[in-house]
Amino acid sequence: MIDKRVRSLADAVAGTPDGAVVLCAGFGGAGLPNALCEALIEQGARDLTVVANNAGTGRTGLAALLAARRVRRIICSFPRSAGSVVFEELYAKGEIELELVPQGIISERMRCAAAGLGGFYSPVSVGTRLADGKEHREIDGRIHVLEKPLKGDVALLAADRGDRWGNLTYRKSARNFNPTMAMAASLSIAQVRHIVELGEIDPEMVITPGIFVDRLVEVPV
Amino acid sequence: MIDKRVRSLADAVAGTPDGAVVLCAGFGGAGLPNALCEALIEQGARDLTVVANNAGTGRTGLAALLAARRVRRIICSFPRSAGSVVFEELYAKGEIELELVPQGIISERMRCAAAGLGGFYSPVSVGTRLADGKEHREIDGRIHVLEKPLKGDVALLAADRGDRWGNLTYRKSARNFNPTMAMAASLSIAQVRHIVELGEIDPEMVITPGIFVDRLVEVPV
Amino acid sequence: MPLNRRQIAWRAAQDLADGAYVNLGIGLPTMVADFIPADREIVLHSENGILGVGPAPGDNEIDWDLINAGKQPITLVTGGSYVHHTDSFLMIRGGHLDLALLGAFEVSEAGDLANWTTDDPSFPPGVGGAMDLAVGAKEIRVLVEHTTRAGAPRIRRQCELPLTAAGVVRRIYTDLAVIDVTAGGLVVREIVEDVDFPTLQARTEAMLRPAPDISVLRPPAL
Amino acid sequence: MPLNRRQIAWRAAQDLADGAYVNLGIGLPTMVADFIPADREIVLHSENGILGVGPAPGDNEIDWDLINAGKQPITLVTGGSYVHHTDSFLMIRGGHLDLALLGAFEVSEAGDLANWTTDDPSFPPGVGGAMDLAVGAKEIRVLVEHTTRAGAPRIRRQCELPLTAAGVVRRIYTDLAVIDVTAGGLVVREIVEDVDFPTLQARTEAMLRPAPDISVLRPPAL
Repeated sequence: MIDKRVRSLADAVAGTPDGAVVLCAGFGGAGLPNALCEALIEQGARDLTVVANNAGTGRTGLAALLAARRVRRIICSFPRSAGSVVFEELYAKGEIELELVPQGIISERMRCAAAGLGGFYSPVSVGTRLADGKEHREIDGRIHVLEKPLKGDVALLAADRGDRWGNLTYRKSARNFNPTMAMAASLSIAQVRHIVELGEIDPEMVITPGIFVDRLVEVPV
Repeated sequence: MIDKRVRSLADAVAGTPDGAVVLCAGFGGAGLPNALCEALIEQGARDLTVVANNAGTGRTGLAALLAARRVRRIICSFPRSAGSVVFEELYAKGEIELELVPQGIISERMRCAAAGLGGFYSPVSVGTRLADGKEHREIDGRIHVLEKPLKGDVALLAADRGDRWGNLTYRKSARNFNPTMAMAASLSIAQVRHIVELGEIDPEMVITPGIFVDRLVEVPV
Repeated sequence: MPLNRRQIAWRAAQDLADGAYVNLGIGLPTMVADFIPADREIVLHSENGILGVGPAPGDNEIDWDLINAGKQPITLVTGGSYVHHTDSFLMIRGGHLDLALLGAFEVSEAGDLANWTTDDPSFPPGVGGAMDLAVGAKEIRVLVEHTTRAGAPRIRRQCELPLTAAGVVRRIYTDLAVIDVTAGGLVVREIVEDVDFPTLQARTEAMLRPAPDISVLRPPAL
Repeated sequence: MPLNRRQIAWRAAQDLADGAYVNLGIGLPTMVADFIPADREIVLHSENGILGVGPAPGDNEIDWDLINAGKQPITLVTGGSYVHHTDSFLMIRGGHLDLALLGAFEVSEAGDLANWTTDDPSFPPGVGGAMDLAVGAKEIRVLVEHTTRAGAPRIRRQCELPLTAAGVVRRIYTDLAVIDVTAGGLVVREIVEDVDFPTLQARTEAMLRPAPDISVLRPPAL
């Protein structure tokens, strides 16, 4: 019997090792696994590398994890936003490393890892500082840079509905990075608003099939 | 006003040039754009390269297009199946070229084109005859081959429901190659069982967003 | 009189073709959504995974699961749909969008675009989707104030700031003019009523040339 | 007595772990679905875009939009889902499947697999998803008759036929034995009742070694 439901947030994030690469879903305020981020503080893993689009806002969720000094390095496209105060403080003091990656390349690199590929050639960032140090190659008359797969040890996800097999759905733009990050980590953990019976989700509407999900915990927010 | 509906199969395939690369969706008997393939015979384009998983069965659809001698070359993974008589005859007589590509690589190469990328490294086919002539490269201790994007001039699709914006849904395993091929061609044409009003398809259930579709025609089969 | 920001957005909106798929960048370009001519069906794309961005919701209709790239609540139009982020950028990078309207710090006469970092060391840089959009959309147009608050020109011979992409901008909408980037240099298509060409040139580092059919840019009061 | 094909499939099914995600290749492996032990929940993947393949439908329930990789009508189990083809192969290639059970023409003592072409010039070759599966699933096991109809061994020192992938097979289920591919060569885990080890070796080109705990393979009548 397949049952990926766990009873608590602590069970959900249990075993996250120090030094882990943590994929943290969400865009703006939508689809953020805030409860899981906060559970990770309690769990205690340190020296993390976080991959996320933004670098947290306010003092909750990812920002709380940053404030607890558990994150050595963040790979993201747009660290600043209204309320990214924790990140900005740490950055100004040189207490967090930032790797800036064009937004579409972050997700394409994660998909590349998810798909078992070794890398891809992309025209994005050619001629800019963000292409420095990357292998360049002309293909069909256009310059490309080689981008490498980006795999997570852990993915933290936020979904709307989920069942015991780990099938997930999202609401509206809260889908964002969740499906790709679910595929791209060794251990994918979802907080879901509603755990439903197996079969309640229409097979045509499953956005993340359970094969990509390892644990889910109900967090009705 | 966006209205991608056309009145007839002839209007749907109009303008397909000689020598076009035609992506032809379907797997086995599901999701096959048979009516569009047959309309292409009437339309008259010759010297086509067809990309498809199989090479047609019986005497209808893609097999009819082959029988009409409109296809110079077929790129596929599994040309033989029960009833692939037309292809087998042409192949035995040397009257059709076959480029055999591993099944997942066909669709990944089309996605690569759809995503605006220049190519990708894949471990599939390494050490086999199908890797002959491909660039090899070791990445993280594993040998990969470089695969190139595969773009269509035209895609022929079969969907279940569609609206005037070109949003499409599929039924069950008839989804197969349709969403990827829709993204990977300059001109994507769908035969759909039911044309519905804009808004009838739940936005969460749209599988192929209309941006990828250029024309659709109702074919209630 | 120079255009206000709403008027710049209005001017850019007038050029949108019926049926076009368009991405609006954060800031000034986002305002273009408010001025789309009523006779045209334009599909607005938001990088976080929305095709068919609609107007801002009423106060009672706000749904924080439905936001745009600027993280503001929006609505979805009839016919709109959701995709995941990687598919959203497949649309962007794969040439599926007809147009992206972007903001800029600087634009060069060659169409180089600088819009992602001012290199201020106290300020973490943020690139977002700018580089993906700049190389991926079929056409790039920029909305920008003609000069900085300090009066420095934003339309330059060469960009001083780090590039987002080279040679991609085709048209520039400013508070003073509409300018095309052509193989022969910058061509002024429209200029606001009370600014003459020498004045416009004086506020522009790059060399400008008037189009043979240059016209007056007269926005409505907005 | 050698196992019949249903018995080979039965034997392979006994090793499936509860909760495993498994792809069944065309032909003999497809039959494994009929023998999954009732106490285990196994999720069967079909390359055309199905996760959760169920049993064959009744005659009145056939839906030609729902077929497996072998193009036969199937059903979907509760909890199953559909994906498009590229995502289906992302699952395959990205190591998301625990196991693929494949057919073979030949397997070598190094675990090389040949299952896509016999090089018969009158016969167009077909690779399907074999190469993707062979390098992508976490583990590859093969179901194969021990010898060809003409009596030639299919388990070889080296494959004569063109390879599908090198060094990927970990276990071989035949009508005569269960054989593991190990760093130290081929190890026979189980052998059918009325065949002795020298006889098995005589029908195998590669060198075999009995496992210290070699046991008798006794399938039910099927």
